[in-house]
Order: sequence, then structure tokens, then C-alpha cells
Amino acid sequence: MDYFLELFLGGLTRGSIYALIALGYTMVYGIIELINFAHGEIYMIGAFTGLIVISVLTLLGWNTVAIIIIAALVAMVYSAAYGYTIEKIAYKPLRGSQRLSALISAIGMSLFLQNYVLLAQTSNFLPFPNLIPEFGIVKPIEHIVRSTEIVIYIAAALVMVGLTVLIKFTRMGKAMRAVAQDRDMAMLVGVDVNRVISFTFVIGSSIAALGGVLVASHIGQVNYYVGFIAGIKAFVAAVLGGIGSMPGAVLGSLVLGWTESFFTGYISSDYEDVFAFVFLVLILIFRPAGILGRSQTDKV
Amino acid sequence: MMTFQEIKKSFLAAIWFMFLTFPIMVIKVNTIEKTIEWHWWRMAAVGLGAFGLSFLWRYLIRRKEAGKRKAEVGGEDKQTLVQRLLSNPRFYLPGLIATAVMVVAFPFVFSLYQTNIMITALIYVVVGLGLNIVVGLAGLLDLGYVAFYAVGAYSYALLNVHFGVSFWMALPIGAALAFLFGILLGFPVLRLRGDYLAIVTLGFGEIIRLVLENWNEFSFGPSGIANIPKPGLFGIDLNLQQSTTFIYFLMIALALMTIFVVRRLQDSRIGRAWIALREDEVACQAMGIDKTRTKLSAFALGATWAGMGGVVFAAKTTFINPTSFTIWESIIILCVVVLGGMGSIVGVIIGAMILILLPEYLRAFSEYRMLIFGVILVLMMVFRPGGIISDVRRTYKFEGLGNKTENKSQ
Amino acid sequence: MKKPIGRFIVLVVALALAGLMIYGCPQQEEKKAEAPAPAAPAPEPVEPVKLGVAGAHSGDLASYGIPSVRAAQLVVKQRNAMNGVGGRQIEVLVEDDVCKPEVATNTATKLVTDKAHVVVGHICSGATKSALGIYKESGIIAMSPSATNPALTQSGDYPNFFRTIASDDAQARLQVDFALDKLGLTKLAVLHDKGDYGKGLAEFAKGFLEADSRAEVVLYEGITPGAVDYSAVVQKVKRSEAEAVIFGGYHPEASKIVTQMRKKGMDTIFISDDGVKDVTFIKVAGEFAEGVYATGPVDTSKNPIAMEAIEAHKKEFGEDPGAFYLNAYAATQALLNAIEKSGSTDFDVLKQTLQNEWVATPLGIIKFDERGDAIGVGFAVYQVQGGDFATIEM
Amino acid sequence: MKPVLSVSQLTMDFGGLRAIDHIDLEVRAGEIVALIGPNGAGKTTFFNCITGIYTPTGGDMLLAAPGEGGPVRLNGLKPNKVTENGMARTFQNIRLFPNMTVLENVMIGRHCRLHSGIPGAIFRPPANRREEKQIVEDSYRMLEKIGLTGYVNEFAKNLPYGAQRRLEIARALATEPFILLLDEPAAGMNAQETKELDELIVRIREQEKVSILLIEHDMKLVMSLSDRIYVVDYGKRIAEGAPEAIKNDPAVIKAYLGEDIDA
Repeated sequence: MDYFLELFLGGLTRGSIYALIALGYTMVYGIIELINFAHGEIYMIGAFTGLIVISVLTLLGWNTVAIIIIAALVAMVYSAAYGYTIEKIAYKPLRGSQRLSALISAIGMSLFLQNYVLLAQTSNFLPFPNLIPEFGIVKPIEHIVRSTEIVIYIAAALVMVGLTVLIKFTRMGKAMRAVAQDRDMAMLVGVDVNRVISFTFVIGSSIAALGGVLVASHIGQVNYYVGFIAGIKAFVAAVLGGIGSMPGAVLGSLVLGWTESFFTGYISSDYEDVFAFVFLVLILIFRPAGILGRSQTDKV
Repeated sequence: MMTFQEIKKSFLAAIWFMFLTFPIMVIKVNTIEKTIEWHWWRMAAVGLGAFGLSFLWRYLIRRKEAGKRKAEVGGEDKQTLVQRLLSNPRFYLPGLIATAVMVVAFPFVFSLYQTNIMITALIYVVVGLGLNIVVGLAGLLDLGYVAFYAVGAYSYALLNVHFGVSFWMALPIGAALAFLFGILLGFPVLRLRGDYLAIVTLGFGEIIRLVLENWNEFSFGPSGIANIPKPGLFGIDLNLQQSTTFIYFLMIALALMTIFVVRRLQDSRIGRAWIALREDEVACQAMGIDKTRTKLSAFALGATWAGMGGVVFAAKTTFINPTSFTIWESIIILCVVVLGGMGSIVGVIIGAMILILLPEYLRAFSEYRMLIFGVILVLMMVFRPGGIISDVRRTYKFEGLGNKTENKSQ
Repeated sequence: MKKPIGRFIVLVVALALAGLMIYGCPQQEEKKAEAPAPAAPAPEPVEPVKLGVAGAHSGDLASYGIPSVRAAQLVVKQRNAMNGVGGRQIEVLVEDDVCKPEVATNTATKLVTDKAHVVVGHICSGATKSALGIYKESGIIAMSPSATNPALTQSGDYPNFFRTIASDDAQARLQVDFALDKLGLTKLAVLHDKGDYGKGLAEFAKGFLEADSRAEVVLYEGITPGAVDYSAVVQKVKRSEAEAVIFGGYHPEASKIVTQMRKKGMDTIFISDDGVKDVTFIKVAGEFAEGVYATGPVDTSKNPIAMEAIEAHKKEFGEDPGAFYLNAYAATQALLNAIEKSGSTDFDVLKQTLQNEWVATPLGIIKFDERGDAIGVGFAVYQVQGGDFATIEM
Repeated sequence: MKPVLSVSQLTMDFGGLRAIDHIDLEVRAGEIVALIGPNGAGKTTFFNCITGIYTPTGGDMLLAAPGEGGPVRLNGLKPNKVTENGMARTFQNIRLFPNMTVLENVMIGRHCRLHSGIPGAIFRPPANRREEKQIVEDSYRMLEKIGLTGYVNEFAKNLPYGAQRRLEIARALATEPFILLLDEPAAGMNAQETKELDELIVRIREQEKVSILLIEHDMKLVMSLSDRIYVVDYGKRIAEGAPEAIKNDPAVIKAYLGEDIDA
């Protein structure tokens, strides 16, 4: 039972991490139907920015809790700025073209950002200090779950709740839903589509940056390539849950996290990813639009 | 015109990019040594660069939009200079001869290296044309195409290791196995569309790679299979130069065959069905086309070319392991198709040449190689989103019905 | 409809070829950018010695390739400042292979075309294997700082191959002997990162353990590199009640696993390889690195050449060197030394010299056996103690 | 006269919503039958059910070629099988293949009547060449009949609206149906175009020997064309009969007027 619980929590950690990245994926997809391949890189840039801030502030001798909070905030601001700029440069001029062109543009962007960080910083893995304090309450169950993991769970949950509120109850949320439904129509009724799209990128990117800082704290290191692998996994999770749907992204991420964790734990980690993909294929065969996705029937 | 407004815009862009790149570019951290270096000059460089480039960028965007508007007003499809040149018969024959001469002379004129990368490019031409059937013609986004490439490569390598099967035997076997895999993997994804199809094919691609990586007893795992023989020429011993030249001509032949077959396919009953499927799945079915069979045939035929490409790949490289079949490979092949212009044979050829030769020629920039490659991908798409050659119009002449032909266009 | 398409093809190919003509021709003589400017211009117009450096310089494995480029550049810079080899200046040709076999063949033909005399590289065993055939035909010797696949030296297929790193089986033997003889362990878990380096090593370790009646392999698993969390595997190790983990792979994964194991309160012994015996590992894993064992070349930390090499790197690049830096440093020195001693770049002469002449390198005073493995690079087991690798007496 | 299409008790539920409620309908050889009703009455859903795009919840659908053997049951057939069996359709929101030429659009219609496969496409044996030539010629003739030869090599997406509607009809006819379903063929047309359409429909009935079932809102067109009319409202059939009778049917008036009042 202990073992099961441990695997469950391990899966929860993975799932929460995927969720923080997958939410941005799914938001962008929901709005402009673009698989934003550069999203993983945004996450990586968030982690790097966080690391830079931490290094500078540590040098200045600040309090660690203050440092991690400021680092996360600065990382979110910068990633948001990156997301915003990338959209303006690489995707906006392609609106109205075939969707595959935008996909290639995203791939180009992803390559660019990887190498940009590789050249400006380093090719080596850099240690990422874990500044999240160990909470006293967690002490007795420390061998099962650490406070960093708990922070990740809480962050994922808060982000999901926050986004749901944003989408459901705010003006901007309504505008986002309208654009997702029918862009032309939204424009007609006076929604500033460009602003909505930019906003989506900004929000999605800052969530990814938060994920980046938290995951880097958890795993203890970063390099220029961490975004790509995490990005692919998060994308799988988003599709699994039904791409375009926020609860779907979270559910898909958790399901993927648990799948991998339990499969590794009870069978073998050799085929961990194989199993994740097989599971994805099975789900999509029986639910072609993902777990929570609306199955689109053609309007004939 | 360099108005104040323009300068202000560029100035703001410069400020923005200086802000944006500030932490990553300026503050180089090293958490191992716990040191921080400040490269302020980089910020100045970014500022200056952004200031200049933003003029160029806006100018190009304006030009692109002006072009678009003109096209809308004119209603005619724009023809590029290339297309116009090509429709001139005086150019055609001499051009054909010159090209043939150059293709034949290539390996003798250029270095081993040039020939070698040209072979790689030709492999991608073949494989790209195969994927073009799936993505460009039938409109099925396949992100796991490399799986079939792997099937081809491993069937030659494994058959050779275990049974000493020769290259020439393996070529059809590899193609056939890839065809079978195409059908096998095609079945479960028939119901899916668009990006769901993309992610499932991506999954299949990864599954095949991971199996090759993990199942040592079958595939020799990540250490791969070495000493795969190059294609033989009636048992003659070839040195490096000769065998490279031989593979070059082999690939030219294979590429020509592929072009021939794909051209015939796309003008056939099947080819039209693929395009109709891409254009409108519902209408396509309502016109009596069997969706399942059409999709499967596109999948399987596309896979066949990947299989053949894979066999040649294994023979050329003489060593294979799973690292050659990652999702990046699928992405590059997809880029070949989209960059060149989906559905267009010439487009795919150009796309393959650019995408495979470019990184090689960018070697001169050494560490900036992939950075520039990424930038070029983005720029190409931003300024030519339809690919280099966009939709080529098929026109029919009516010999039997003679004078009734009316070709309204141009 | 036939003609337009045909014409397109004609034009495209013509353009492509024309482009190649324009671009391809000057290609031959350019590419000196990489060679650091010599302190004093070479007085005599002798043809420079061209040293190719091939490996992954971009993509996910760049962090294992770039250090060897730096190593070669630093050695060459130093050499050129001291009048090169036998009065000939040395030029470095850096070529990226992304660790992919197919790119490696292009890299190799590029180096052959650019008339490289010797090559330091490649980094990954797979890429090395596909490139070696091309070097062999062209009479070029390649010396890898990091390709550990046993077949490279043991199969006899690659007479032009040398390396300054131990082969997988040798390292695995050492690890297993250490675990059984010295530590007296009976239950071991073997983990690897599914890569050709890590899995190759793990396979041998598993094989040796299974052949030995004293111990059993309680867990054999490949982990997924780059994953965001390894707690499931760690829990599995815990449940298997293994006394020690033998890990085949590189330090980023190793430090993640060790960190997670320690954080879960496990004190399982961790034994790993050359890819982990790297200062970065200690710095990344911090306190959790304490007590970890890793095999690696003997006593490099007190070797004056190694100290000097590391110092030079810090001065030039402002950071610690990355993986296989010293191996690449040694490889470059060995190759240049052989050229200097023999005064030739001829294949047979060089091979002879490499096998007969001892050379002082950061890895010790070495020469090579007839298969291409380095003699004199003693391998030892280290343990992280007080934030540094300390040699363990066997 | 023998019915070519007979639908009985057709029912279609979407979740809890009953879009079609036990509808009976019959089309006899050579007839032009109209299916009318207010917006959202379930007319297009009815088309989608009988052409295999939706699977109906209940009821029977039989298709019988005039003068030939027994009827074919359409339940559970895929759309392409329905077309192969001789029933072709057009769409309310035009669904041409926009990036194919006009001729190719029609050539697609010939697809299901021919059988050349992949080897044939690659090696082009004489039989295949003949077939290919035949397709082009047949399709061209079809365009002549519909009056679209001026656009042969034009992309479908570049056609004027009215021509696109006619091209859809040409494409459907190319499948050699004996019954043609037209979904609002006159939508968006001006009076002149509607008149031409009226003539065209009458002409294709004569020349192609097809029965026609059409959904249409233009009452003038419906009254002038139809032999019989079915009226549906809220998924239920509320009337059936000759145009004159329908005009005066109180249930029909109520359905339409009721709609007017709501609006």
C-alpha cells in the first residue's frame, strides 16, 4: 500500500508538472488551433530566467524565500514577454495561411530559442538551487513527499482554478471563448482579436515559466534542451485530455503522469514512454477527441 | 521613406528587444562556479540590431501585404519568375540538357563531400515525395513518418546481419515491409482527424524508435548495427569515391523513378481521390469515394517510399542506430514538404535541397548553424507561407473534343 | 500538364546545381575561422597540420561534444604559440555531427575533403562507427575521447581507431569487481539511460554480475533521459532492496536519481561511470553526491597537466570544463605528439608512433595498444568525499 | 409507379433531442419531390440520415433502381456505398473541392463507377489510358450539359456563387445516380439565376432520367418544379401532397405563419 501511495504521489508530481506546461499548450491551441512547438522553449527560458535572478539575488545576499518568489515572478514576466513577441513575429503574419505553415514556423522558433540559450548561456547542465523551504508539517512524511512537490501540486491546482475563473467570469475570458468559437464572428461583435490572442500567449507563457522554475527547483538542474522533451510530453497530455479544453489538459496530464508512474513501478520503465503512447492511441481510438474533448461532428 | 514615425517604431523595437534579451544575453550565470558575468556590450548589439532589422522587417511585411492585396484584386494566381521562365519553350530544351549534363557530371566535378551530402538530399527528396502523398495530397498530418524510414533501414540491416541479404534484395523487401506497416498503423488512426491524427502518428513513431532502443535481442539496441554493406555493383570492389558516386547515381535513378510514379499517381483516379479527401472529407465520401481505402492507400504508399529511402539510408551510412529515427527526423521531413509547397513535386525537391543542404553549408557558421536554420525556417514561412511553389494548377487539354477547349486562365 | 512540371524540375535542379557551383568551389579553401590566431605568424610557408574535431556541437548532446572542441582549441593554441608541431602551424577544423550516424558520414567526408590529417572524435559510438569507414579509406586516424563501445577496438573492423577512454566492458568489469570484492555486495540494481553509452555499459555490468555467483541483479531498468521526475524508478529501487545501484549514463540523470534517492531517505550505494565522474556532478548534486562511487581515469586531479588544462579552460571560457574534456585534451596531445615525433601524417607511420611513443597527457603518460585502446590510462574507482573525487584503493 | 426511394418511420435522436420523428417519405421514378419546412425542421438531418452521414436511431430506408431487382436497404451503409447504389446529393453550404479544377471536381464524381487501381495508375496500361480518357470526356460532356465549360480549368474556389451551385449538381450527376438530392439549390441566387436553375432541374430530369428530391425555401421554385411536396415541422411530417393542396393546407399555413409570428 505504501508502494502504491508512493507511485501515486510520484505520478501526481509528474502530472502536475505536465499540467503546468500543457495548460499553455491547450490555451493557444484553443484560440488559434496552432500546436505551439516553441512552448517547451518558453518553459525552458522561464527556468533560465529564474536561475539568473536567483544567482544575482543570492549574490546580493537576499532572503531565500524572497528570492524564489521574485525569481518566479520575474521569470513569468519575461516568459510572457517572450510569448508575446514570438506570437507577433512568427505566428501573427501567418494568420490566415494554412495551419501547417504556422506549425513549421513554430518548429523554427523552437530551434532558434534552444540555440539562442545554448549560445548566450552554456551547453552544460547548470545546478538549480532549491530555495523552496522545507515545511515543518511535511517533516513526518518526508520520505514520501517533499515540500517542493507539495508546492508543485498546489501551484498546478491554483493555476487551474485561476484559469477557470478567468475564462468563466471575466470579460477577457468571455472574449477568449468567443474567439475560440468563431474568430470572424468575434471580430464582428467588437472583440479585439489581436489583443485576445496576445493575452492568451502571455498567460500561457507565464504559466509555463512558473512550471519551469518549480520543475527546475524539483529536479535541481537546467540546460537549453529541457524544454523540448517536457514540451512533447505536455502536448501528448493536452491531446489526451482533449486539446483546447483546460480541465482536459489537467486531467490528461494527471492520467499521463499516473500511467507512467504505475507502469514504471509495476512493470518496467524500459517501455515507460511506449506505454504512455499506446495508452494515448487507445484512448483516442475510443474517444477520438480525447477524454474531455468535444467530438466535433461536421456541420453538413 | 524614413519618417519620424518609422524611427520611433524602430526605436521602441530596439528598447523592447533589449529588455527582452536582457537576462539571457547579458547575465551569464554559472551556478557551478557561482559566478556571474555581465556582457553589457551584447545588450548594445541587440539594441542596434533590433533597430536596424525592424526597418527591414516592416518593409518586408508591407511588401508582402501589398503583394497579397494585388493578388486579390487581380484574382489571378501569381506566377513567379521561375514559373514564367519555365513556361518559355526556348528555355526548356537547353535547360533540360544542361541539367542532365550537370546531374551526370556532378560527382566528377565536385568533391566527395558535395556528392555525399547530395545523396542525403536525394534520399530526402524520395522520402519527402512519399510524405507528400500523405500530407500534401491526402491531407493527413503524419508526425511519425520516420517510423517507416526506420522499418526500411532496419529491415536491410537485420536481414543482412542474420541472413546476408544483399542490398538489391532488401530494397523491395524494405519497401514491402514499410507498406505493410503503413496499413497496420493506418487502421487505428482512420477515425482521427487533424491534430489528433498528428499526435497518434507521433506516438507510433516514438513507439517504434523506443522498441528499437529497448529490445536488444531484436534490434541490437542503442549500440546499433555496424558494417552494413554498401550496395554492390556486380561484385566489383569499389573504393570510397567510386561507391559514393555509385550511390549517387543510384539515388538519382530512385529519385527519378519516384518522381515518375508520384506524378502518375497524382494524376490518376487514386490521386484525385486523395486530393478530394484533403479538400473535403464529407463531400468526398458523398461522391462515392471509400474513405477508409483511400486513406489507407495514401498511408501505405507514402510509407513505401520511406521504406525504400530507409534501405538506401542504411546502405549509405553503413551504420544505424535508433538515434537516426527521432521525432526530429519526422519534423524535418515534414518541413521539406511544407517548405517546398504542399502537393507540389518540384516544391518537395526544392524543399529537400534547401533543408538538407542548408545546414551543411551553414557549417561555415559552426555554432550558429542551427540558430540560423531556425531563423530561416521562420522567415520562409512568414514571407512565403504557401511554400516555395504553391499549388500548381492542373490543366487538361481535350484532344478528342478539340476546339471546345477553353483555357481561361493566364 | 506534363510539360510545366518537367520544366520546373529542370529549372530547379539547374538552379540548385548553379548555386552549388557558386558556393561549392571556394568551399575548399575557406574555414579557418576556428583556428585561433597564432601568436607569431609562422615564418616558413609550410602546409599547416589540419586537426579535425568532430562530435555533437548542437542538439541535445551538445554538452558532451563542445568540451572536446574547446580542449582541442586550447591544446592547439598552446602548441601554435610554441611554433606548432615541427614548425608547422596547426589548424582546427570543427565539424558538428549532432551524434547522428548519418550526419557523421557527412561530417567525415567534409573533413576528408578539407584534407584533415587526423581527427579527434567522434563523441558517440554510433556516429564514430559510421564515420570510421570513411576515414579508413582516406588513411585518417581518428581518436575519440568518449566512444566506449567495445566493438570499436575489439572487432578489428576499425584499424584507424584510437581512444582515450576505457571501453564499456573494462569499466563494467571494474565496477563489478569493486562492488563484489571491495564492498562485498550481494544484491544490485543496474540502471541505464537507454543511450548507446549507458546501456552498453549496463549490459556488461549485468552480464558480469550474472556470471558471478556471489551476487544477484535484483533490478535491471532503463530510465527515460530528460524526464521531469524519477520518483517511480527510485521507489522501485527501494522496493527491490538492492544494496547498490550501478548506473550507466551521464551525470545529469545520475544526479537527478541520486538526489531523489537521498531525498527519499535511501542510502543505497551508487556506483557509476566515467560519464558521471565529472566535477559538474558534484556541483549539481551537491550534498547528495557525497559517497557516490564513479570509475574514471586514474588520478587526474593531481596530474599537473590536468590541472593546467582545467585552469586554461577556466581562463578562456570562464567556467569548468564539461564532460570528456580531459580525454579530448589527451587525445589532441597524443595525436599532435605522434605527428611531431614522426614528422609525418602518414597513416602507418602515425599508427606506429602512437603505439610506440609514450606521451604525457592529463590522463597520465600513455601510449596505445594494437587495437587502439590507451595503455597507461589506469582506471580507478573514486568516491565523492568532501565535495571532491577521492581515489579508493582497491 | 414503383418508388425508387422509400423511407418509413425514420427517427433520429441527438442525445435527448428528437430531430426527426417517424417520417415516411417516398420518391417515385421520374418524380420531382420537394421537402419543405421552417428552419430547423430537420430537413437537412433527413438528408444526412438517408445518405449515410448520420446513422438514424430508427426506421427503414430502401433504395430501388428503376426496372432492376430488389431494393437495397440503406440502413448502416456508408455514404460512399449509398452513392454507389445510385443516390447522389449536393450540400446546403456548398462543399466543392476548392483547390481542384472544375473538371477535376466532376471527375471525382466518376470515381465510384470506375476501378483502376494503383498499379494501373503507375503503369498506365492501354485499358487504363482509355478509362482515363473516358473520364475526362464524360466529365467534359457533363460540364457542357450544365453549362460550365467556360470554367473547365478554373479552380472551383474561384467560381461565382451560382456556378458553384451548378458545379455541385454536375459533380453529383457524374456519379450516375437515379435519384438526386438537392439541398437548397437556389439559396443565395438572384431571380435570374433561380429561373435558370428551374430550367436546369427540369432538363436534367428529362435527360438524365433521374428522380429529384429537393429541400428548398424558395416557394415559387418549389411550386413550379415539384410533382409532390412533403412538409416537415419539428421533425414531424405535417403534410404531403400536390403543390396546390399543400398551399391550402391549414397545418402548413400554421407552421409557417406560426414561425412568422415568432419572428
